Amino acid sequence: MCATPLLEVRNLAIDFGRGENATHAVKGISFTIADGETVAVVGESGSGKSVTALSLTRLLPTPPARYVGGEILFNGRNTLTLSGDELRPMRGKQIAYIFQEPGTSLNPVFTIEFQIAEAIRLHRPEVKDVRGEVVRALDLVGIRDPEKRLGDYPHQLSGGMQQRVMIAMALACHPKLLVADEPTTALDVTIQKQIMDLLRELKGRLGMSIMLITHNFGIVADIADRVVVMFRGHIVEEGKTADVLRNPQHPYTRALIDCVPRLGQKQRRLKAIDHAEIEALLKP
Amino acid sequence: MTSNLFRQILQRPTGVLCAALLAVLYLIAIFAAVISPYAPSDQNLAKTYHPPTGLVWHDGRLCVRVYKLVDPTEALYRAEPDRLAPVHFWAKSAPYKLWGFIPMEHRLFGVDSAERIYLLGSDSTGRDVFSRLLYGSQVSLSIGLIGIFITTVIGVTVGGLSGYFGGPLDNVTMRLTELLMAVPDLYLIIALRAALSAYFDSGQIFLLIVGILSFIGWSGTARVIRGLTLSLRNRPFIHAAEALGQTPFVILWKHLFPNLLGYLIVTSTLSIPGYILGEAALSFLGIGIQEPSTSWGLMLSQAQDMKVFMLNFWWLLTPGLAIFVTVILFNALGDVLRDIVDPKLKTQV
Amino acid sequence: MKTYIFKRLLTMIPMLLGVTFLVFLLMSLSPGDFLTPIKAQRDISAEYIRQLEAEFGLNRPWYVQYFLWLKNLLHLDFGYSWTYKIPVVQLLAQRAPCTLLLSITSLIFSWAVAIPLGVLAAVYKGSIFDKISAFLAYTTLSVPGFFLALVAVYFAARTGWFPTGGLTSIDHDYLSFPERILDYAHHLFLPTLILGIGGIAGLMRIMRTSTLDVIHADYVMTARAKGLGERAILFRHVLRNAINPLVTTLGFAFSGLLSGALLVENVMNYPGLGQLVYQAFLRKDQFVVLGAVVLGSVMLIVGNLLADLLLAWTDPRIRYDK
Amino acid sequence: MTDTPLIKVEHLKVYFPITSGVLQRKSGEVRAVDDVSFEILRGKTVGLVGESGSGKTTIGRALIRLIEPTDGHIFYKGEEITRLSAKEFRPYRKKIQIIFQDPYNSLNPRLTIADIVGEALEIHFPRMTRLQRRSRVADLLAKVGLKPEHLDRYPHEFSGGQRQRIGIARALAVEPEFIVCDEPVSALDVSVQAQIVNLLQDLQEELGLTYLFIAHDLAVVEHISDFVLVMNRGKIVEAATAEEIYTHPQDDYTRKLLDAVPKL
Repeated sequence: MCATPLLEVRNLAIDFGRGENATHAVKGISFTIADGETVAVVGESGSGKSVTALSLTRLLPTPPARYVGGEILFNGRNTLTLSGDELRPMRGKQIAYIFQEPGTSLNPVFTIEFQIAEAIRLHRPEVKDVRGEVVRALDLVGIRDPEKRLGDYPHQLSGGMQQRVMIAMALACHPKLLVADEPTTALDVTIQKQIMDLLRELKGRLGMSIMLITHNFGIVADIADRVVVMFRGHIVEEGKTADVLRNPQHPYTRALIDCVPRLGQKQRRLKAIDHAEIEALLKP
Repeated sequence: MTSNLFRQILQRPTGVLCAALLAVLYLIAIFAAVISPYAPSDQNLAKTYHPPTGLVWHDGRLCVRVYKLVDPTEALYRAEPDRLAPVHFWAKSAPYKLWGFIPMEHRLFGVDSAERIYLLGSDSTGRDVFSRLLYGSQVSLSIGLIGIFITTVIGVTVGGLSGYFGGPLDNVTMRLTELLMAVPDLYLIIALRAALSAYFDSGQIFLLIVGILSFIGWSGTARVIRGLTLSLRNRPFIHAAEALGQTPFVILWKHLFPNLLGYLIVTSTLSIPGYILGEAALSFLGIGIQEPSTSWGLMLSQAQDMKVFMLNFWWLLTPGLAIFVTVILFNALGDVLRDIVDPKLKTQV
Repeated sequence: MKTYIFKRLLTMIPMLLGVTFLVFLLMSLSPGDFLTPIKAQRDISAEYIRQLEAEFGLNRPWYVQYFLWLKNLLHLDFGYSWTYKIPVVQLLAQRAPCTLLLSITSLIFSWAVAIPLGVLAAVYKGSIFDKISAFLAYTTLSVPGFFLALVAVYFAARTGWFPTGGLTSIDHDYLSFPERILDYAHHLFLPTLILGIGGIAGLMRIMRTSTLDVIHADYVMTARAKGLGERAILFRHVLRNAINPLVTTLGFAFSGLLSGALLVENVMNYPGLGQLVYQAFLRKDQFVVLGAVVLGSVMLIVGNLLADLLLAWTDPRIRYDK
Repeated sequence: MTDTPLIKVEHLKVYFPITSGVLQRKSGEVRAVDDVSFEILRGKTVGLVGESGSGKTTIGRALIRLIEPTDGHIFYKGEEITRLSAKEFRPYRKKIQIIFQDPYNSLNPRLTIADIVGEALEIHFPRMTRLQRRSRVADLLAKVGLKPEHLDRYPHEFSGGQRQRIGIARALAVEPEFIVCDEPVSALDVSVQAQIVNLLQDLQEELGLTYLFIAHDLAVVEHISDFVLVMNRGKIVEAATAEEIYTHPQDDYTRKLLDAVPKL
């Protein structure tokens, strides 16, 4: 590997709860994201992918979550050991997030202008024309007539528009890494496509890295350079997207790819995943 | 569901404590006639504002001190140093009827009829505050239960039906509840009380008060139940039952009601204090329970006299303490129930 | 918005008709009327009583009386108080502002205490502070309001630090303006405290619950992911949302305040609407009671309307334009 | 194709009134389903695909009479069932069943699995004894891949996929001929989705069921359906066999939907 990666996660382990009732959500995983790279983390619900994403800037509420081990190096600094005051400037400025439900992720009582401006004022105090910057951010994500939208409240926008606002807010401070936690799951299919197209375009234009959390291999093929497959807190496979899709090494990856019905390739039956079998494979 | 609830209460220390103490209070209320040494109207005009009698252990038996009135204008009593009256257990007393029909001639304890035992002192006519407190608990403790029973039955029926069927029925009942809620509660209570009291004698006043409090209370329950029914009504499991051809009343009974039950138990428990405090307030204003019956509110109202304050007849305020304890127990129990039934605290009562 | 307010005010009319009808019906159910005590006096001629009966329509069926009363109401004529010997309007005009003043001061007091306490209890959930405040909430919820009032009167009488009743001192008219304000404040202090305490516990618990709800909302996560400090998150993003359920209770709070005020006014001898209605009832002063109930209901309905408007203002999702 | 279709829908309209003001006067209407016609042959699966708000769920609900149609006709085996009273419709409730999207809300949390599945039997086979009912429920559970020891458990003890199986067992209890599958896999993880789709296909083969399969995922619909209806804003914009939809989409909206499906 060349130079230090933008993000390096080493042996990260996260528990929920303590003692006998503790569940091991993430069990010692390691992966990297290079500058300008898009990495998809794929897995079913409960695989630990969202937990991993939130842990990058320690957004998981503790308790119940507990960082049991490992380190998260962002530009060489371990975010797990930083103090709150050191960490906060990184959030939003270096690592920005968009979430699954744009409808609930925007604060219902503030205008979208206020919410985007809040991020700009916080991380880019040098900006004089905050309103102009908000307009630019909205324009960037393809919102037409951004000036007219400034005074809107989130509930006045459609789901797709809300997610665009979330993206605008995330990108307003030019982060190095955008963490997109299932950004299209809650949206209609045609809107999903629009949002993914937008992300792909912005990635090319802004040159940032993206960590995309998803359960849909179809989306992965579309946008990711590399893919990390998670199963019950483990990383079972990692590699270039094209390689993994063409030639999956782990049975779980194969099963996950095969279980999705594909247009125009009618099979009589879908392949279902035998979770117990895969669990057995993981035991040394 | 309910047995499960009971088991869960037993797992929580606060729950056990509150449930147990409430059980004790209700047992005391049920057996008030046996436990109290005197009848509630038993006057002794020679011993007004008597302080609580001191208890001493003497010669291997429990005795009470005997007091002498030192200053009649200030109602100042002083214990006589060497006069004691032994306390008898299962003491013979004037005949009375337990629960109105079991003839009895004994009370749990008492002293020779020449002396008096005032565990909590006596009031302005020398009646035993302790006995009156026990008798009064019958009113104060039952009013909440009866009231909540009536409002729940009416509220669930009206709210459930109008939420489930909607339409004109819903419109009419909701306008009615709005009407009831548009009058300040106590104003309406006073109006009802004044209007109806002519048709009830003092023995029936209790029923009147319960009726009035329930009449005011059902509208709130009905509205909340209607809201819950409306939201439950659109849950797929109700649609599933409809799709199976289940009849509306079975759906109400089998699918809706059990899902409301937890909420109802919590709100009922948390509303009981309202009835207890409501009765106390009415009696305090002099428009609630009337002599010769007794209730905690009525006793407090009689203690309202400035003389009581100025001369430190603190024992006359014990009904206030009784109300406080009962209400706090119900509130705490309600909170435990809410934790169990509704861990996400969706009900805000 | 204006049309909404107008519509809401229109719906008040059937509501008030219903309320007055109900109260009128109730009053007519009870035997006797306000002339009963006069009739018992020997020195008043039967002629005069008949004249009075005719004047007040007492010799007609109750529903006719009701319509008579309604007709007069259109000219803001609430009738005449027999016991106070002045028109009811005057009486109400004296008393209602006092109750309104007391309600508002105690509302402000209870909100000012309950909101910070509730938020703190939610933020430090499970801490000693949370437990102590929960315990205090229990305690105040469980003490009858009139009992507290009784204790307050005792306290005032014993220490002499506060007046034991009324809204003004005897020499009020001779005081300078700032002194008058102080005089009001001095008289209002204890009633406000007593009436306010009753509301604190409930409000605090609602505030705690809704804060706990909001603290785990997705948009709080968003705010944190933005890099906002915890203080900004709490005061900007959490508080603005958590306060909405409290605003919804404002309408109900008003009902509770009026009822609570009735007790407090009577115990603490405060010259408000509650005291008036109670005493008028004891004396069967029919028109006073009716007027007070109507006014109380109007205050309640307007209070509800204000609460709804306030909610629309704090929560942009609720707008009444359409 | 001379057979009478099992289900025939003609010019179905479902409008929801928008009321306003104190008097609840009707001030407008939402045309959720606007003049829709189609038919479903016995033993076949018709897929109904569209985005949220397209009216696809409303059609499903109207078919099993959870919603009253505003206008139009629904025929079951050639008999019109649109305007039957609740009582007259009752026999059809045994023939027509529904499976819901949300596996968390479609089961009454206060009832055991035996009660949930057994309720259908109680209504439509009132002469069954308790024991008979229990054994029948156990059979049904076995059919959908659950075990008899699950009988006395409550819904919250099951995973999403298992709950959906319970919902299927409930629908099967009355031995229906036609089942409306209202987005039965939309809320499930991909792997579980495959299991449920397979189960539905197996049951269809075994019991000769007819499905109306509602979904927003064109790939799933294409996989399971013989014939596909594409809905947009209350109207059917395209109706063709699954293959045709994929190979020769006629309508712009269909093309947009096809385009939106991520390709591997």
